[in-house]
Amino acid sequence: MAGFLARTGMRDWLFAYVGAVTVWLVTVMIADGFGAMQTLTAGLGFAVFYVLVATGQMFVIATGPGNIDLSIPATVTLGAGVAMSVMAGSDAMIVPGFLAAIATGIAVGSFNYALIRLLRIPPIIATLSSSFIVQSTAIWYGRGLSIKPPDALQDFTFARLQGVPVMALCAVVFTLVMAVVLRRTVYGRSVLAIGQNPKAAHLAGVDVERTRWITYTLSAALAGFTGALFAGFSGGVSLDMGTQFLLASIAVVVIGGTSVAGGKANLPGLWGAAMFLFLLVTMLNAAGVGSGVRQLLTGILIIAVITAAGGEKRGR
Amino acid sequence: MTIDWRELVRASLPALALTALLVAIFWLQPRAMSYQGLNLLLNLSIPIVFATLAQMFVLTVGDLDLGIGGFVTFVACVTVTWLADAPLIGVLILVAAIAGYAAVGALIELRNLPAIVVTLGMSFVWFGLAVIVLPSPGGRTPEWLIAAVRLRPPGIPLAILAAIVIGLLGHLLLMRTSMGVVLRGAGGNPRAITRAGWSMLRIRMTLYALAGLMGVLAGLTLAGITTSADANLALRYTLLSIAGAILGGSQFTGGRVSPIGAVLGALVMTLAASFLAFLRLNPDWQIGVQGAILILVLALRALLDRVAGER
Amino acid sequence: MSAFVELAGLEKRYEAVRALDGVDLRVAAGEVLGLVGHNGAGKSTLINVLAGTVVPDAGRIEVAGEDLARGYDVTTATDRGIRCVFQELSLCPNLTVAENTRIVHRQIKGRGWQARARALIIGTLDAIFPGHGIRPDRRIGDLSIGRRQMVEIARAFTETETPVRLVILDEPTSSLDSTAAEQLLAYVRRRQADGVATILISHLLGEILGAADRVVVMRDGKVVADRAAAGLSRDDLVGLMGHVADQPGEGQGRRRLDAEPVLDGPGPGGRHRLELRRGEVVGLAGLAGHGQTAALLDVYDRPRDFAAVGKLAFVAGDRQSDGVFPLWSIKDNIAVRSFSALRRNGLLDEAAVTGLALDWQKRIGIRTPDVRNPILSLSGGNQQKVLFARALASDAAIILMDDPMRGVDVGTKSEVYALIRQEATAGRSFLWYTTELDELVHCDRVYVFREGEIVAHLAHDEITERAVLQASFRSDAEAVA
Amino acid sequence: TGDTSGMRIALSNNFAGNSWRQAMLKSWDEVSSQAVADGIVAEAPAFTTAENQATEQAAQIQNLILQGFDAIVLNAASPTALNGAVKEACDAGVVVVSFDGIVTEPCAWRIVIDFAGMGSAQLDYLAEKMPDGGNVLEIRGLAGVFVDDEIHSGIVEGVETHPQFEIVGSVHGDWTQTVAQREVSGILPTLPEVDAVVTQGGDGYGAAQAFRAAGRDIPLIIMGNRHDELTWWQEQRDATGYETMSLSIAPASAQVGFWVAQQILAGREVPHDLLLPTLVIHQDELDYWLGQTEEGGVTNAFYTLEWTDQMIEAVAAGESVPPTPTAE
Ligand SMILES: Nc1ncnc2c1ncn2[C@@H]1O[C@H](COP(=O)(O)OP(=O)(O)OP(=O)(O)O)[C@@H](O)[C@H]1O
Ligand SMILES: Nc1ncnc2c1ncn2[C@@H]1O[C@H](COP(=O)(O)OP(=O)(O)OP(=O)(O)O)[C@@H](O)[C@H]1O
Ligand SMILES: [Mg+2]
Ligand SMILES: [Mg+2]
Repeated sequence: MAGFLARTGMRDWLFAYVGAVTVWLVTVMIADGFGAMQTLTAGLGFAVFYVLVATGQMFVIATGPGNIDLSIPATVTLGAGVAMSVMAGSDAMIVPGFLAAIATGIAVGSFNYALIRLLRIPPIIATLSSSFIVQSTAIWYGRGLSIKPPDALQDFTFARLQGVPVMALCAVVFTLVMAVVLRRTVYGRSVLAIGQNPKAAHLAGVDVERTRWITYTLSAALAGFTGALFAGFSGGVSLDMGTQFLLASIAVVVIGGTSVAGGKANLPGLWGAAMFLFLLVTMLNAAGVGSGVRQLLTGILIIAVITAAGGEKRGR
Repeated sequence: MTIDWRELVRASLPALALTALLVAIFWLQPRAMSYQGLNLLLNLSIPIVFATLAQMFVLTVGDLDLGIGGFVTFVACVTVTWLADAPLIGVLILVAAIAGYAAVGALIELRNLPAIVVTLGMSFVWFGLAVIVLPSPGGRTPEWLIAAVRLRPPGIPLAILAAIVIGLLGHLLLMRTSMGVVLRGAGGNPRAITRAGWSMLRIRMTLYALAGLMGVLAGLTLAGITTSADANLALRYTLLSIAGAILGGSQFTGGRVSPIGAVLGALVMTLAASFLAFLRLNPDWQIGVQGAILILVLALRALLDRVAGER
Repeated sequence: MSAFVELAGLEKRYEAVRALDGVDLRVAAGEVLGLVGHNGAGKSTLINVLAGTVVPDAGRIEVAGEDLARGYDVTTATDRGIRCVFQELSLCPNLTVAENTRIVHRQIKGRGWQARARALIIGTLDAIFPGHGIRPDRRIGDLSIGRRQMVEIARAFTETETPVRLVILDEPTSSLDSTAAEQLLAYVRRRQADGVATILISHLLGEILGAADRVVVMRDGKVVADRAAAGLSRDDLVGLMGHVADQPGEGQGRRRLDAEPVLDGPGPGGRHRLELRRGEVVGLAGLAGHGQTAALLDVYDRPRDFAAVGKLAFVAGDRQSDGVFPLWSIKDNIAVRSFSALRRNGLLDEAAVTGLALDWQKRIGIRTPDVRNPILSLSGGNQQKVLFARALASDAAIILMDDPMRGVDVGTKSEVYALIRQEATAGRSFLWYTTELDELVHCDRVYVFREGEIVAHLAHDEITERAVLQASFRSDAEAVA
Repeated sequence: TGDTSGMRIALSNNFAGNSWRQAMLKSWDEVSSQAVADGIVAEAPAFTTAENQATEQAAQIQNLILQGFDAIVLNAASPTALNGAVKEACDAGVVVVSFDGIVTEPCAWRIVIDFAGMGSAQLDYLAEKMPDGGNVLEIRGLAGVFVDDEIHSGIVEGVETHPQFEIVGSVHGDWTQTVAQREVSGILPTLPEVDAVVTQGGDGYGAAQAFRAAGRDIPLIIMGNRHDELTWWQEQRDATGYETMSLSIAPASAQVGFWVAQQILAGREVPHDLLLPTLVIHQDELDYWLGQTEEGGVTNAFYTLEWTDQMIEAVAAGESVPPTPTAE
């Protein structure tokens, strides 16, 4: 059993799901069995956004220690702003709007990569610095004004199939595709190789720089895309809409079982972790605890999940 | 002995950046070039210097501390409440907090956990505790502490004096003592350290406790300067301390740290923000330019590195 | 002679693998014990137990007559004067040479500790490797792997309060050139007089026979022979290790001046061109750390400058830092260089990956029950074989080898030599940096490096140990070419 | 009053990342550029910090002192944590006027908004609309911040006066519409029927979205003067006769700060604690105010020197302050 868990990588992400289910059960108990399914539905709706940004963050983190994308929140906001102004409330412009958001992300990602590569700035600082610039751009671009999304987009984000958000179904498909990209494409394997040992990867014929560029660009493009979708879901852009994704993107990735030491990533964990985080807050809200205690418990539970999952086994 | 240029340039970069910033500020605002001026410019750097050193101690074992901002906030909140009202309990809480930091280090080592996530979790814990200790902004820093940070030593502003003393002490402890070597070695190759019979558990706990101690000092001095606190006071110190430490030449791959560099890095981070205020930018771009300055300084480092590397 | 160390009935299992299967070993004071065995025989595991870094599942450990099996650990070992140079380096790359010395000596502390550490390590380095040229304030990470190994060896012989009684050297010479290796062996013999015992593990059997008083042979976790070195021959040892004796001495090199060049560019230093023809095996010789690795990397990173024809692959010698992907399985480590070629419809074909790995496991004899096991479960030599397999399995026409035989056992070596020859005949070209002079006979031509430059070019019939050494040291080396 | 044409006033702002702050900066820009053009002051630039942090703003204030400004108009990150820096400014002879986010340091002036009143007013309105009471969901702001605390205490007070209401759930929306939406979505399934939602400004639309996503009946949601909220309210009103109220502080309160500072510099005796009314929109005023509100922005007012003058007089005399000026 242990061997099976280890081999399939399930050992890494199982605990996120165990955590999510536990928290959910407690919530249902607190609410006297009230709204059990609706809670899950609401959670799935929000998990979509977490999972999307975390997917990009995960690829970045997997490229090795020190790699992290802090520009995600700013990119979400800018992407949302660009998309909404391109769409300008018209259903016909939805696709161009999304493309514009993705293009914005690609630009930000390339800029991040250029800072890291050309100026050799540690990624954490490079993306932090660029996030300030992107944030300024978003302010300058949007002037803090909120533009409404097209109706069709809004309807899509609220659509349900058998009580499951359609958006979540699409995102699950996306996750599956990305899982294949990670395991079965040369790009995905290159990410994992670089994450373990960039020098060895280079000597083993991996195009290290191209892989890193794609990775940072992927992360930012997903952030831009998520921004556009999120603006549809929340009925418009606001300058602070990205902020919540900073800690969330990192927490979802790591609770989901991706190693911050690099070289290891897994996608199923993202959903478990995203649901865990959402349901955790719900549970504490439902229990009606004060904000101090809520934060305290959030912290303790995050540590508990990660401790239960245990660290990586040391090599010999 | 010949001079290692590469190392020299690396080490002197934060100092160069600091000098450049100071010159630019003096040029924009000659008034800053006085005792009072320097004092105003730099007195908020004292807690940042401590926080950056805390971050550096954690970086020493190759970990990253995302909780230091929350911790400093928590300490400040305790300072304006318990330490002011019941000093004995206040001191006990602070000592327990340092022990808490060491315990986090122990947990990370024993369970082989990624520090970045554990400290991320701890940032919620510290923030939550801060809100519990001080639910709404207020409190009053003990007078002795306020007086201490308002000290005007003759000739040299307190912030500069403090920076020098802290930097030198840190340097002695980590770079010069025989114990410091073991602590840094643990970041470079933990296996070699264990094979030499040292306990990684004790090493990690020591470094985390040192980080906790620095965090406490940061919280105390911060509370001294602000005279009262709130639960969101210093959350930003997390990123600030990381940026300062990296700017000062520390690296994420363990064991390569520099206490003096960290102090200088913290000063640069403090001054960079001030410098912007002197520039009178359009508010839209004030935030962006902070990013640009960070990029500039680090790019300079990369450039100097490359030049030095070609020697 | 009374035994200084006595080990009995040691057992250690790693899941299905019996790394130690009831091993007895005794070492007398002042004795030089040679320990040999194929890759994965259990040598490193055995000495790890003795050094206190691996806890055996069962067995008795006695040091200087004291029964210590329970709670035996690193401190117990060092307190009794047992030192170990591990197969994989255990220095802290971020610390200086002197600081790394401090790490193993608790007594070096207090005022002036730095000066003492510096003096201690430099004194020992001078004693073992005269003319080493290592400064005590250099950071380990900035040293070449050969120099690092010197530092680590010297560190093991440094003495503070507890006298050194036994030094364990696990393949100490794998990254040393022959000069340094001889210096080390001479030093070991000198220290015998002070009663310092040595356990020497090496795959260079000549070294073992020359230095050891007694030889212990291990096979599959068991000791299969324990003989006095006198009277043993190389063939005897090879036989005891379980291989068919086979003299590597005969190189079958031919000149291939007629084949078209696949690599041609200015060699480092500019005095000689670096040339490689199709089907040729060209050696890069010289003392370790004289720019051979750098030359290989130059070619690898800028193939266009060398007019390279065809793809390149690299076999790393420093497997820890340049070769292995520690989180991956053996099969992925073999296949990584060929991932692009193993695609079907754009996706990696897992069956093809496994097929490739199994094929090469067989061809190159990687000892593992399952290629899906993690790479780190392999012994050092077997990991090195994986790196070979990675390059040979690829579509590369030119293979660059950075002293790739570090830690590979004799049996495998001769297999690999044959493999290289076979591949060369099939049209592949090899650029081969080696620190082992014996290996140069397998080359068609040799470039000798000194101080980062090519100083000599030896054609096949000019390749002799003497000529290479002469070029490595003499300042007017060009005359040889 | 005296001449201030050579004097310099700075705006110290701690946060720019939402529409309210953007409108505030714009209001400041309007009043200050006009005043500079009219020769009332020499200059009046705005300074903003990157992150909503007291430590950064304290450093900024110290800088402004260094730059020799005569007055600093301050929207503070914390009512207490800036006291050290504010004291320093006062000691250096700089006039400090705080508004919206005020500071407790006695030497500074405060343009106080009755935040607690904003909380209790919501319950008063609910009591009027639903005399039988009902279940209330509370959306709070950012934990540990004083405005959040004040409004919350007002709401608690309101529930005490109108005990027919019960707060069945409370979440922190961090004054961010998307966070509010997320938190409400999470807690909603665990709650019984919700009859009303009380807010702190700007979270109403997010709450409405959350109810929509959950497929629940939309309760009475108190709005916070954002364009999207008002538009939604208008649509609901036109469709179903939906009734609610909306209230918030006008971003132009920065203009009051400017005029107060200017008056103090001109030598006028001004009480240290001034009052600013909240901008309340009732059902019948909706169309007017929505028409005044910039697309995607926040409902705003325009405060003149005259209005400020009246307000100072009223406060000094202990009378009630004039209402928020309307455009005409
Ligand atoms: N940590 C471990 N996990 C799993 N298997 C291991 C581990 N360490 C050693 N082994 C296995 O134990 C056996 C003995 O390994 P050991 O390293 O002692 O061999 P060795 O004789 O030193 O070989 P080499 O000459 O290649 O260094 C090998 O089969 C190896 O795969
Ligand atoms: N400890 C040291 N002190 C002084 N110089 C050093 C030291 N270590 C390395 N060097 C410099 O580095 C040069 C060679 O090292 P380098 O690692 O580049 O060679 P290499 O061919 O890559 O080594 P190897 O063949 O062992 O892999 C020397 O010529 C010397 O100038
Ligand atoms: Mg071995
Ligand atoms: Mg080298």
